Parts: sequence; C-alpha cells; structure tokens
Amino acid sequence: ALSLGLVATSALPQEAEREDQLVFENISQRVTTPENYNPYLPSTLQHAGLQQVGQESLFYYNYESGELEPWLASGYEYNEAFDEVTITLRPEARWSDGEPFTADDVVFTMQMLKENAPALGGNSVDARTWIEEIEAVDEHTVRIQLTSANPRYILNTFGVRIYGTAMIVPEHIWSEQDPLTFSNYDLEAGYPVSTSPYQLTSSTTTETVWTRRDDWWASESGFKDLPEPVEVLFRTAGSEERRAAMANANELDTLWVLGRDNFEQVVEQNPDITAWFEEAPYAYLDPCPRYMAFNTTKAPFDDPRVRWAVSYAMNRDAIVDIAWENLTVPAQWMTPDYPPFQSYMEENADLFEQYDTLTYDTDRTAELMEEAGFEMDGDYWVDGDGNRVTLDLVIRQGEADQTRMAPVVSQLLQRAGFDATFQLTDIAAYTDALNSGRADAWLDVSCGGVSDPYATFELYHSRHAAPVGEVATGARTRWENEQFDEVVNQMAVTAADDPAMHDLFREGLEVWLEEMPAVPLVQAALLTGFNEHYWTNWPTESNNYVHPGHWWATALLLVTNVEKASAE
Amino acid sequence: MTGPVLSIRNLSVTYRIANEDFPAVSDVNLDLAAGERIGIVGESGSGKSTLALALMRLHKHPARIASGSVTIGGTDLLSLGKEPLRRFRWDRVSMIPQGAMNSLNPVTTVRRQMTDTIRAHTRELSKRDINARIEDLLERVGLDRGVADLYPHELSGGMKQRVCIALAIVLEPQLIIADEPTSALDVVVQRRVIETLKDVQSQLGAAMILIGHDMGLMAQSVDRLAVMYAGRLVDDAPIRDFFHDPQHPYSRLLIDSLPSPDELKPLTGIPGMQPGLGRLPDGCPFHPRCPNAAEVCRNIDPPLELSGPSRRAACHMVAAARAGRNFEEVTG
Amino acid sequence: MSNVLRTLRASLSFALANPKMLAGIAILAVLLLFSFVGPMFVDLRNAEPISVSTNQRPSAELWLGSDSGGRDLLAVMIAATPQTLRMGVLAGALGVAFGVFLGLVAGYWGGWRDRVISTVTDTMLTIPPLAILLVVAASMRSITVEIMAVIIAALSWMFAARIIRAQVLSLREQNYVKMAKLSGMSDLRVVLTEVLPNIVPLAFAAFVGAVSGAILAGIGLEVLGLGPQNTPTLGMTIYWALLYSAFSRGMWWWWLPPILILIALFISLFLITAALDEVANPKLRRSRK
Amino acid sequence: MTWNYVGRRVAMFFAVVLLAASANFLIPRFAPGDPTAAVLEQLMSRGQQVEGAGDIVQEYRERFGLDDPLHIQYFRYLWNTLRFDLGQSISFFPQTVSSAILDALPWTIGLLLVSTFIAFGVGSLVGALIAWPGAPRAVKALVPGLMMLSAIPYYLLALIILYALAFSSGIFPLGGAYSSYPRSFDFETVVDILYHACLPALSIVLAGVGFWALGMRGAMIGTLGEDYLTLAEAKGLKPRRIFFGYAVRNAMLPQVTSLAIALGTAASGSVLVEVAFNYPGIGFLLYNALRSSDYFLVQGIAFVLVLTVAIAVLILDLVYPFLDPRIERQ
Amino acid sequence: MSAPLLDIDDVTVKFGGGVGQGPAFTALENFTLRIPSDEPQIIAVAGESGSGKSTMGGVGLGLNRPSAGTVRFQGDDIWGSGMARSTDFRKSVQAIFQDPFSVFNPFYPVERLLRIPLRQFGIAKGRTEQDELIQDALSKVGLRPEQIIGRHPHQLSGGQRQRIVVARALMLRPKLIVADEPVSMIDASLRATVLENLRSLRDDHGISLIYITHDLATARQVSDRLFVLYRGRAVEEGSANDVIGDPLHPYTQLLMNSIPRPDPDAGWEGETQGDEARGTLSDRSQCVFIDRCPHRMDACRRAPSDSFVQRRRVACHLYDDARVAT
Ligand SMILES: Nc1ncnc2c1ncn2[C@@H]1O[C@H](COP(=O)(O)OP(=O)(O)OP(=O)(O)O)[C@@H](O)[C@H]1O
Ligand SMILES: Nc1ncnc2c1ncn2[C@@H]1O[C@H](COP(=O)(O)OP(=O)(O)OP(=O)(O)O)[C@@H](O)[C@H]1O
Ligand SMILES: [Mg+2]
Ligand SMILES: [Mg+2]
Repeated sequence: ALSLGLVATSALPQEAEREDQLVFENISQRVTTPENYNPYLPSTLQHAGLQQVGQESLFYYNYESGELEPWLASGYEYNEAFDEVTITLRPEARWSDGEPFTADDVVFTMQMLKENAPALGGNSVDARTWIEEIEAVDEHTVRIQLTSANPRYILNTFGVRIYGTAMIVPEHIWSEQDPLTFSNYDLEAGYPVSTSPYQLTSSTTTETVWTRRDDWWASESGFKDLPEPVEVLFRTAGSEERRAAMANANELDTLWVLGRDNFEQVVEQNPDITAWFEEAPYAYLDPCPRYMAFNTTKAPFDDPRVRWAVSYAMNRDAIVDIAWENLTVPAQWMTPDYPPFQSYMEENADLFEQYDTLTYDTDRTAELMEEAGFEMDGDYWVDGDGNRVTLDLVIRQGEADQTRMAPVVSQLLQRAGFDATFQLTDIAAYTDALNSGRADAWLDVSCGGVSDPYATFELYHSRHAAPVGEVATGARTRWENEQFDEVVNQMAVTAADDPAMHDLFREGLEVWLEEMPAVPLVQAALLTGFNEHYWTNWPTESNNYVHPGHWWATALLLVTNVEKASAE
Repeated sequence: MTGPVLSIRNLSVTYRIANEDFPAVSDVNLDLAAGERIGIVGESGSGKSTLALALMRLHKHPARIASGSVTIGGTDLLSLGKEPLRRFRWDRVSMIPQGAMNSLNPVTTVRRQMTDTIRAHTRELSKRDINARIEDLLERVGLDRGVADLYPHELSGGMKQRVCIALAIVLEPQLIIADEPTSALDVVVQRRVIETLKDVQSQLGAAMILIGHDMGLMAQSVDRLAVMYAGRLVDDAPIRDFFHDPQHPYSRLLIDSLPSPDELKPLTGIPGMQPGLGRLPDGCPFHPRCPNAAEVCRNIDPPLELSGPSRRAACHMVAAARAGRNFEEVTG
Repeated sequence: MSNVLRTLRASLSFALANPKMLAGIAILAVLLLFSFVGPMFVDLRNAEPISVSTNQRPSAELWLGSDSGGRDLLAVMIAATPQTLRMGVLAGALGVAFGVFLGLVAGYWGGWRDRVISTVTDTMLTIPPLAILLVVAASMRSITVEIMAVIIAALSWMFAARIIRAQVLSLREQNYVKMAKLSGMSDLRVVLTEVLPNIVPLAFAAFVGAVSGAILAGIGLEVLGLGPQNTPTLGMTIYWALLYSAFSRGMWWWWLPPILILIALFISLFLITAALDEVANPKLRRSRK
Repeated sequence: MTWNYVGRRVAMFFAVVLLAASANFLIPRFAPGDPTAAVLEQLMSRGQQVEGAGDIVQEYRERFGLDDPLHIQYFRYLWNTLRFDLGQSISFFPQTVSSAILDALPWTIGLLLVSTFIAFGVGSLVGALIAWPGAPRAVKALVPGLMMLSAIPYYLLALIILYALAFSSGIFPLGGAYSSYPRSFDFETVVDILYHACLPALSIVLAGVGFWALGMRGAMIGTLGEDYLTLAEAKGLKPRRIFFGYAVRNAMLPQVTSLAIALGTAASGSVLVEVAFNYPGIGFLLYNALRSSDYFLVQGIAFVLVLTVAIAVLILDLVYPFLDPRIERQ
Repeated sequence: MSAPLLDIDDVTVKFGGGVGQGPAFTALENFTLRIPSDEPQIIAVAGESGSGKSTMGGVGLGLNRPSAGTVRFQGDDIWGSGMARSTDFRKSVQAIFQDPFSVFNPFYPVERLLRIPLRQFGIAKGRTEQDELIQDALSKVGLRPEQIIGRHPHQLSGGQRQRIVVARALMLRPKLIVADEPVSMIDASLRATVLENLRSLRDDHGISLIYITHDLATARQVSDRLFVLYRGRAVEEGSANDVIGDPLHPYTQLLMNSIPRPDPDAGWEGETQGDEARGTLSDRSQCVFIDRCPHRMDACRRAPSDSFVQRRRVACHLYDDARVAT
C-alpha cells in the first residue's frame, strides 16, 4: 500500500516552501479515515482539515463578539413565531469545479440529510427533527419551515455552535451518489468539491495536505483576501513529548493541548510559541465544563442528600491543582464562564450561596450522610445493613484531563468515606456503561449552551431519561423532574436575547441545585498554542478576532487571517 | 627399515578436577612400526580413550598432557604450533572414532564431509579429482558410490562405520587410531567392518592402534596386544603369546573370565573393583585384586619392563621370575 | 551417569553455590527488604494521590520526590514493588501449575491426550500473546491484580507444558518408573512420587521464568493503560508518568525508579532462572570453568 | 520430505488459523460496549448535540449485521475471512479493514522482520562465539552485558532509548516513520525512513540480541561435546570451517525452531514499541482499533497477526527439513 | 498337571499406527513362550539390536499390551482379567533392568526400591519388619546394610547397585524374573559375578528367569533354553547348548560364525556373508531373513512356518521337509 500511495502521489506538484506552509497539528493520533471525505458519515474524521479548510459554513459564530458572522450566507431572518427562517446566500459563491453555489445545493443537502436520518449522523437527525419543509425561494434564497418554534436553529445547525456545523455539499456531484457510501475522495477528480479556498492534494494516515486554490470565489469577488498559506498541512504528532519537540523545532504552527509544565518549557526554549493569554493560565476556556454525574436511579445516589454529600467532598482546588496544573478554575455550575453567562450567574449569586457548589467541607458531607441514614464504620460510610457505600467511577481513557482527574476524585471520595474506585475504559465500554445505566457515576464533559443556557438545561430534560437497561441520552443521569421539564420546554421557544430567559433560568436552576443530579467540578481550559515562527496574527486575548480552537470548523477564520512572519 | 612410526615416551595425561590433577594416563611408553597392528584393551575408565585423544592432541580441558613426548613419523607432536598441528592431523595420523553414529556431521552429505577433509589439506585437486577419489574410497570400503550423496542418518551403523574408515584413509596416513570402532554394531556387521579395516590398513601399510575391550575381537584382529590398567600400560605382548601365556596376573584373570560360545565352562570373574581416578592404592594399582599380591606389591609400583622376547609386563612377580629369583626372595 | 548425580540435594547445594543464583537471590532480597522494611519508615498512604505537594524533586523529606498527582514516589515504589511481584508470582504459579498438569498428562499418559494437548499447546504458542491479552484486557470491565494474573496465566501456560512434557517423556522411559509400576504402584502414585520430584527443578525454573514473563506482560498492559488503575504498581506508575509527560518535563525521578526497579527485578529473575536451568540441564554447567 | 509430513504441517496450519479466526470472532463480542455507540460518543464528546442517538446506533448495527444471531454472524465471518474480505472498519468507515491493514503492514513487516532477523543473526553469532573455546576473550566479556539486555523488556528499553537518544540528545527523531509522508520514492525519503526506523529497530534488536545469544550459547555448548566436532578437529579442518560448518550449523537448528515462536512474541512486542515510537504499523493500528472498539478492525488485525505468524511457522517447518535432513524420519 | 507359570501364546506387538503416525511397526510377531510351573528355568532370548527382545520382556512383565494373542499367568489371561495391574501379578513377576543406574530414582535413598514393594504388596507393614527383611535380603547378596541404607544411588558403585536390584528380586520371592540385558553395561570382570547370582536364583530359590541378551557366549553358559529373535520373529528355539553348539537357522549360523573367538589361532570361520539389514521391513508376508540369507530360494517369498528338528523349533524353509516328517 505504501508503494501504491507513492505512485498515486508522485505526479503531485513540488512541495511548497516551509514558510508558505501552515502546519496544523492533527489532534487525533492519526488520520483515521484518510480515504473518506464524506462529512456526514459518523466515522469521518472532520478535523484533519475537512471542516477547517475543506469546507465553508453558512455562518460562523464568533465566541468573542457573540456575533453570527455570515460567510456563504449573507444573512437570515426568522418569522415572529420562530418557526420559519429564511436564509439568503452570497450570489458570488462558487464551487471548486466552477459551478455556482445556489439555494438548490442547500435544499438538496438538507433534504438528503432529512431523508437519510439517522444514518448520516447527528446532522441528519437534526434535519429530521427540525425541518418540516425546505424550499429554494430563488437561486440565492432558502426558506425552511421548522417543525416547531426554534429560535436557535441557525446557530445550532449552520453556525458552528460547538466544533462542527452542517456543511452544504454540491448537488451536481452528490445527486448521483449514494450518500451512505460515497467517500467523496478522488484526488484526480478534484474531490472533495467544495467552495473553500483549499483543495485536498494528499491524504494519508499521518498527514493531509491542502493546497490553495487561487480562484477562490471570495477573493475574486473581493469578499475576502486570498489567504496567505499556499499549503495547509494537518500532521499527527503523537506523544506529548514528541509534540513539544516538534513545536521547539517549529515543525508545527498550531499545537493541541499541552500540560502546563510542558508548555512553559516549550515557551522557554521557543519564544515564538504563544497562547491566548500571555501569562498563566494561558488557555482559552473550553465551552464544556467537567463534571461528575450519577445514575440518579441507583441507590444511594437516588438521594439528593447523598449527591450533595459527594459535592461537599470535592476539593475542587485540588482537582484544579493536580489535574489541571492550576490552569483553570472550579466550576460553579455547568455553563462555561463566557460573557453571555456572566449576568445569569451574577443574578443568582444568592442561590449559589444557599446551594454552595464550590465548598469543600467534609463535615457537611458527614452531616448529610448521617441525615440520609448512613453511619461511619471505620473509614467508610455504611448503610443500615452495614453495606459500604461504594462508588465506581467510569472514566473515559484517552481524554487526558479526565484520566488525570480520576485518581484525584476517587481519592477525595475515599477520604470522605466513600469506597471509591475508578475504571479507565475505552470509549465503547464507557458509552455502554453510561447509556445502559450500568455505571454508578462517571466523569464527563458538559457541552451545552455557549450563548444562552438553553442547551445546558436541555441535557437534563426527562425525555432523555430511561429505565436502567434502556438507552438514556442527554447527560444520562436519568434524572426526572416535571417542574424542570416545564422550564426547558419554555426556554426552547424563547429567543436567546429574550429577557424572559433570565426568569426561566432562575426557576430551573433552583430546582436543579436542590436536586443536584450532577456535580460540577471545574471549568475546562485547553492549553493549546500557536507558533509565530512562520505565521503571525494568531488570535489572542488582545487580538481576539475569533476564539483559538484550531480543530473547530471556525479555524477557516484563522487560516484567512494569519500573516506570513517573513513578510514583516 | 626405518624407525618406528609412532613412539610414545613417558606420556602422562592428567585431568584437572577441583584444582587437583588426576593422572588418567601415567608414564606410557610404546613404539609402533609401520604396518603393525596393536590392540589396547582394559576395563572401562582405564584411560584408553584419553591416550588415543592425546596421540592427536585432541584432548580437551580439563585434560592436559603433563609430561612425555609423542613422535609420529619423526615429527614431535607436542612441539607443533597451531597451524602445523592442523596440517599434521589426518595427514599423518587419522582416527576412527568410538561412536561412528555421532561422528558424522548430521546435516551434510558424506561427499561434503569428505571433500571438506581433502580441501583442508590440499588446494590442488580439482573438484572432479576429489569426487573420483571419494568414490574410489567408498568402493574400497565396500560401499556403493551412491552413498556419497546420502546423509548420515540414511546409513545403517555398519555403513557409517565404513564411511568413517574411508574418511580415515582419505589422506593415506601413517597411523590409524581406531577407538572401539565396532562396539555399537552387532557381531555380524562387526566382523565385516573389521575385515574391511584390516584390508585397507594393510594396503596402505599404515600402523594401526585398535582400542576396545572385546578380547575375541582383539584375538582376531591385531598383531600385538597391550593392556591398560588404571592409566598404566601393564602388559604388552605379541597376540599369540598373550593368549597362550599371559604374564600379568590381570591379563591371566581376564582371559579366564571370558565366556566361550563354543563350550560350557564355569564363569569366573575378577573380584573387586578397578580403583577410581585419584584413588589409586599405594604400590601396584592392581594389588588389591591380585590373587598373588605380595608385600612388595603393596608398596612399590612395578615399572613396565621387558619380560620376554618382544614383550613387556609391569609386575614384580614377572620381573622376579625373569630374574630367576623365586617368589620368596621377592617377598622376603 | 549424569542422571544419577541429579538428586535434589545435589541440585540445591549446587544452586546455592552458583554465583548467578546468589546474585539473583541477593537482588530479589534487597527488593523485598525494601518493600517490607519500607513501610516502617514511610507512610504508605502517601502512595495515594493528593497526599503531598506535587512535582517535587527528590529532597531530604521526599527522597524520590513526588509526582504530578501528589504521590510520594518513595511510598509508591514501596507499595508497588510487592504488588507487581504478587501479580507475577500469582500468574506464574497459575500458569506453571496448569502447564505442569498438562505436561504430565500429555507426557506420561500419552496417546490421544498427548496429541490433543500438544496440538493445542503448539497452536497457542504461535498466537501473538499480547495481541490477545490486549483484546481480553480491553474487554474486562474492572481490572485487578488478580484478574490480570489469571488472564496472563491463561496465555502463558504453554511454555511450562512443553518443557515438562518433553521431560516427562524421557522420564517415563526411565527404568525406575517401570520399577515403580512393578512394585505395584498405581499410575497416579508413580506420577506423583517418581516423576514429579524429578521435574521439580525444571518446573521451578519454568516458574521463575513465568513470573518474569508475567510481569513483562503485565507491564505491557499497564503501560497501555489496561492495568489495575486503583492499585499502585510499577507499570501504572510508568503509565501515569507517560500521561503527565514526565519525560519532557525532566521529571526523571518519576519514571526512572520504576524502570530501574523493574530492570533489577528482571535481572534477578533472569539470574535465578539461568541458575536453575543449569541445575535442571547439566549440559549448561559444563561451560563454567 | 514426506508428504505425510507436509500434510501434517499444513493441516496444523489450517487448525491454527481456524482456531485463531474463531477466537478472534468471539472474544471482542464478549466485550461490553457497542462499537457504533462508540463512534457516536466520539462525536458527542466533541460537542455535537445528537438527537435520537439510539436510532443511529440501531441503523449502524443493522448495517454491520450486528443484529443477526451469533452463529449467522460467525459463519458469515468465516466465509468472508476465507475470501480475505475482512469487512469494513467501523471507526474508519468506509475504509475496509483490509486496506487499513495493508497501509500499516509494510511498516511493521519492514521494522519487525528486519530487526528480528538482525537480532537473530547477530545474537546467534555472538552466542556461538561466546561458547566457542577459540573465540577472543573480548567476546566472553560480553556475557554479563547480554544477560542484562536479555532481561530487559523491549518497551522499557524503548523508553530509555527514546529518552537518551531522542529526547535529551535529539540525535534521533522522537517517533513516527518519516518526517513527512513520502511523496516520492527518492534517496532522501529512503534515508529519512531508515533514520526514523533506527530507534525502534534498535530497541527490538538490543532486547533480542541477548535472548538469541543466550539461546545459541546453550545450543552451542550442547553441540561442543558432540563427537563430530572432535572428528572435525581431528581431520585438521580450519577452525573457521569447524565453527560455521559443523558447530554453528548444528546448534542453529533449535534456534530456528524458536524463531517461529519468537515471531509470535515479536508481533506482540511490536504493539508496545510501535505505540512508544508512534510508528504507523500494525501494532499501533491495533492499539487504536482497541481504543475505538472497532470490532472488525481488531478482528482483522489479530487475524492477520496470527496468519502471519502461522505462515512463518509453516514456512519454517517446511524449510526445516532442508536445514536438518533428519527430520523426515519422524 | 498345573497350568504353566507363564504362557505367552502367539503374541504380536505393534507400535504406532495411530492417526497421522504412519504405518504401524511390528516389534514382535506370533511369539510363543511357555514356562512350566513345576520346573524353574532360565530362558535366554537373544538377537541383534532392535530385534524385539525388550518388547518381549515387556510382554512377560505385563508392561506391553499385545496387539494380538494372549498372555496367561498361571492360567489367567492377564489382560482379559485386568490381572496385569493386580498386585498379585506384580508381586509374582519382577524385573532386573539392563543398566543398574536408571532403576534408581535419583531423588530417593536406594532402599526405597526395596521398601516400596514390601508396603505395596503387603509383605511387611511395620517399619521394623520391613527393615529386617531388607537387611536380610541385602546380606544375601553380600552387601552390608549400613553401606546401603540412607545412601543415594550416586553414592554407590555399579556393582553395588546391581546387587541391590538382585536383592530386591530375592526378597520379593517372585515366581519369574525378567532380566533385560543385566550385564551388557558391566565389565567382563564383574559380569561373571552377576550372572552367577542369577543362576543361583533358579537353583537356590526355584525362580524362573527370562534372560534377555545379545551375548550368545553368556547365554550358553547360564541358560536352559534359548530363543533367537530376528526382526520380531523367533527364528530358532531350543536348548541353549544345542542351538549354540549346532545352529540350524541360517541367521543363527551367521551369528555364530561372526562371533570372534578369544583365541588368535581359531580364526574367523566360514565366509562373511549377507550384508546387514537396512531400514525397516515393510513386507512381513515373506521370510524376514530373506535379504541376507545365503540359502535364499523361491519358497522364501512366503513366511516359513515352524519346523521341529532335533528337539527344537526352526522357522526356515530349509527344514520344510522335517516339518512334514514330524
Ligand atoms: N572430562 C573428564 N573429566 C574428568 N575425568 C575424566 C574426563 N574424561 C575422562 N575422565 C576420567 O579419565 C579416566 C579415563 O577415561 P577414558 O575415557 O580414557 O577411559 P576408557 O578406557 O576409554 O574407558 P571406556 O572403555 O569406557 O571408553 C576415567 O577415570 C574417567 O573417569
Ligand atoms: N514404545 C515404542 N514405540 C515405538 N517403537 C518401539 C517402542 N518400543 C520399541 N520399539 C521398536 O520396536 C523394535 C524392537 O525394540 P526392542 O526394544 O524390543 O528391541 P531390543 O531387541 O530390545 O533391542 P536392543 O538390543 O537395542 O535393546 C525396535 O525397532 C524399536 O524401535
Ligand atoms: Mg573409551
Ligand atoms: Mg532392549
């Protein structure tokens, strides 16, 4: 296969000079699907370039400005009831094979998703759930009739709310293919055909290479300047050691998460390496705080007092210190510390005083446990029958921060009298344990709202709950509360900027805190970096034109903004 | 006639065990003329094989030649350097090993092994010459030429032994040492092999040492017989003299103890055991088992002395008898 | 003749006079002493995370420093060494016991039993063990030292079975085995009293070999994160060190001690096996001057 | 070589393969967790809100035939395996398992086979020399060093080598098989690939040399007492010829038998070495496949590993009679 | 008349022949041997290496199970009745093996060899009783018990060991001893002593003996009857003295001619004839000696049946007439 690969690629143009190459670190250990560029197959690896430079989104949500920046689209408009939305497209947009980008492409893509749900993954389920009807009003206008009111539809579906987005595919190519098996990979034919400024020119398990198309529609129309990098590479780097060494050697221009110590050493050796902040904690906050969840249908964790007892046993500062090397802060609740949530949290400071999620106090733990009918036997709590309260945390291995938190959390629980252990499991066993309800408790990431709290609340809606043995979704705590459900239902039809959101938030939060179905632990700071040796104008706190997630679909904004260092 | 082909003088070989030297061959003197066949017999462990190996300097650690000299065809074996020794071996003296079964390299053909041997000593012969020679030799020892391309395991014991004989004469040596060449064969085959060996040896005119403990075989094969006991040569006589008039008491008892297939006679053994290495009694090593041991035998080790026309024995009694003195005089 | 010289007593005295054996036992003794005496001086609770301050270099208070999880690495080493050994011994004992049993059955009773056992043994031998171990270990939900020992033993008994079978095959032809039968002993008793004692040195050598093989396999699993996560073992220490990139952070005091202890352990076991091999296989003795 | 012998070896080969294939099929199926759910989880953890996850899982289960009764799946699997159709990878869908393996296999074969053979050759030679009375004294001084080496497992050695030769000194790359994926097959690329292969190969070779040397030493010592060596010396052969043609040639035989087993172990050892050096071979692929619970890929890899080893064993068994002409007797 | 002590009747033993093992190998074929109960005998079994001597011994000892034919001990079919494993049978039939080294388990002191059968056969239960019997037996073979008791086998000489084995046989008072090449490893000087010991077993204790050897000279000296085996078949059988003194079967003749006489004047008589046997014999429907026989004739393509000539049994077509006459 190696030799075959060589034959296939030997006809390629000469490699670009290093200073014209922008080298991303592929955050996965390898390019898992080097011959698959169908963005809708659930297995497809999106972040080896496909979603960053291989496609363009209709909109890009900018975390910094809080704005939804139009890109392939020029704008959108909801009706009063939020159940119909009209999107206008940029008429000058063109596919890489020269065909115009039109409303028909959008309609085709969304229809395809809707028809092939759920096989085409989350986007297809989303399409099936929300699209009542979609039509091309004219060549550059699309109207979508929603199944019910949803003021967040555009953000969620087309705006890269978190990580990815629904990418529009060219009808003239895809209409002849079976979307369930189409690999969209053929370098000779110029696949994947996209509107983006880069064309895939090489794809192997360790590296993908994207070469600039100088006839990009946006530069020709003057919407954007042609990006400076002639080639964009996505390279896998491996162990943290190796990545640090590559950063030192300027072999990488973007860096996936490094430990703090490591990062500081790298910076010391290579001052060109930067991060969001110049000083500690360097890192930009990830939108997904880390928390510990219970299966709330299993005794003794069906008792809110026990859940609170666990919360009081959590020394979040120790977790921040040991698992996060002090790069982050304890999480008061499940939302990220982003500007849109600031007012929500401040308004409810009194609630958090009453339900103090930040306090580490094992005396309170003891009080609550005794209240709940447990007693201390030796070092551990036992129930009325003398059985120890055991707690087996399921941890997903491979996520370094969770793996690092596991021993700390279980040790904290041990010290508070819970007989806790943890299991590092691979993703399948982890998913299975959570989905089926076999797990007692686990550590997880809470990826909810980024601009308003609805998505976070939604995770705890009782429609996600299911009896043990059946598949639960959402936060998978199987927690059910009618009052909370009511709040979520109302939020769903309330626009993010509607002041009513604040009342709903307080009402739901109070119920949630009283019940504590899951224990918030820490905010997540991912210490990723950029290298200014070859490229400058990376986003930072002071130059915050976009947030720095270079593995997200928003990374196109980085690529179109970086500047060649040698030009200075 | 020139001097002897083989001449051993005061040869002693010792084994070093736990930092002490134990003599396995002590003070052996022996001459052998061209064309002569000598047999060496002795109980197991009496040092026969050790002597044979020393004659080619093939003894291995912990064995060591402690003293003496060995001259073969005028060359002092012990003074040879590494490379001359290599060239000397097989060219002048060859051997037929004790276990032919295990003496051929199991993974190569007979031809390879014979070619190897020739090539190690001469570079002049062409491949064709060598092959012709090999086939000729095989035929001389009564084997088919096709045997050359067989592997050792494809041969029966007798055939292997013949291959070894062919191998031994490939360079036409002056001396052939055969250490129990037929002990693993049954009598029928043994006879054929020994006869072949005798044939080729006399054709070559080489001297031969035949080692074994089968007295019958010796009686049928050699001109002269030497007896080893506890590392020493104790008796050395022409074969007829040896059987008809054994001088050394051990030889006498040995002959008496032989069962015969041809007649019924009571079995008699030699009482007692051969002394182990390093546990030699004072005096004559055989005296604890000797029926006519006298006081002197307990104290003085008798040397191997001329005891008759072309025969020697190491026994005080024999020496005394020859000196014309009687038994009492010696003991007295 | 050499056969006869091989009584157990002779073997033992030989073994004890063997410098390899002495060196091996000495290293092992030091390691054991370390883990037995250690707890008197060091609080083993500090082997748990968040017990001491993190990332400390070795110092007067923390002789081996601490890791990023806030563990006192000296305490970890003291706690981990016996755990790792326990896993090895357990797996080795299980594997060898099973192997000896099969080897005896195949070698002594022979016939179809031998054919079945030998075929399965040979087959298992060619299967890449770690590949299977990985699959099995990844399928287990919760891994403890004991479970790991069982999995490893299940994949390593073949070596013992093969050696023992070969030995029993030759022992079976020994006349003393026939003699025992003629003395009216049942097959089972013959095996237990005549054959078994003579394979003890061999089985013991196989056992020590299996212990080091099991530790080796165990470390492999642990380093890949498939080990007993809640137990401090040497392999898990390396795993955590790798996870926290102790290499590039220059925290040599974290990854080096477990590797050194492991190396010492392996060398000690190797020396003991080599010495025992010499006992069980006199041919090897010859080369020693 | 008798047909009986060949027949038995070939039958053995198929028995091994069938057994391995079956074990392969069963073991992952006893594992908890559902591969399709795993894929979804991967997405969700990246932050995508997936409605109706259960539906998608079901859809994929059907697609991969995971809903059929076990025996149907088993026979389908055997039949497909027979046709070398190892199915489709779940995590790399729509790449087939065969193509994923084919991508990785050349690297592993190149690295593993070459270094195992180097270790075998060098180790055997050194071992033979150690036992050879005529060898230079310096060689004997190697013994303790070799013993140490053979006692240290591959990956610990790999870690130390990685630290010493790559991380702290930077002489060698930290891992991977190339600096940039080879776009053409020129001299520079080859050098680059060799350069990257140095350290992983070194760790395999170093750890292997001791093992082979000690094995060979034992075999040599056994051979040294043989009569044919004494005779060879008596024949006045040159020492070099005795050494290679007689001693090594015979002592090698048991070594060759262990080579078969060693290949099996090496294949396993490669997982760790490849993971440590981030080497894109089969071992690394297996590790990742396990991590993402890709049934079909895990099965495929394990099967290919067993198959490779079984083939190696078969070849060795069939070649062995040529090395040892006595074998046909049995 | 009482049933014979041992009656080996038309026994064939084959080895191998299992699945994937190639054709079976016939080690012993249609072998018949009867030892009367009332008259102790020494029966020699001679033949070249691999001719089936030890296999035959194993049959007598109940260690080798015949593929065909029956073995009766005092009238009971030992395999049919499961007697082969009974203590009764074990007690009655004992063995002295080829070399005195490997009969001792190096693991135990030597007297275990004596003590175990005493216990197993219930001859003496108590320790003191056992000790008495053991000491008694040892002194009968000229060993002082204190030299022996508590020693391990490697601490004893070959002769001492050999005598312990004989002592064991004496002590158990079996009815039959199978001695498998008991002197082949022993020097000529010791050989006579051991053979004398064996003969005294018959004379003094009335024990019958099967003496397996390939040494015809000693066979003639000690035995009453002789079987000559060739490739698993008994080719000649009769009084030892007669057979050796005047062999009838061409193989026996060849054997006798080939023995080198310890007399330089005797010479090796007769012609050297017939090459040695090569490989294993696959076609057993013909005379097994056909490839080496100087008297080879057409009839030899059929296996000969036994002829009775001069009070002995010969399996050779040369004597077909004699068979008719008898
Ligand atoms: N490698 C050795 N180390 C120590 N002693 C040895 C060694 N080889 C032989 N011996 C001793 O040297 C003595 C002579 O042995 P040698 O092999 O020469 O006897 P032999 O007469 O050839 O016996 P056999 O008839 O059994 O072949 C014996 O006592 C023997 O035990
Ligand atoms: N257990 C066995 N399995 C297979 N073949 C056997 C077995 N035992 C003996 N044989 C074969 O049977 C034949 C006769 O063997 P046996 O041991 O009876 O010969 P023997 O006359 O005692 O020979 P020797 O004089 O060498 O002791 C031999 O060819 C031998 O290889
Ligand atoms: Mg000898
Ligand atoms: Mg026999």
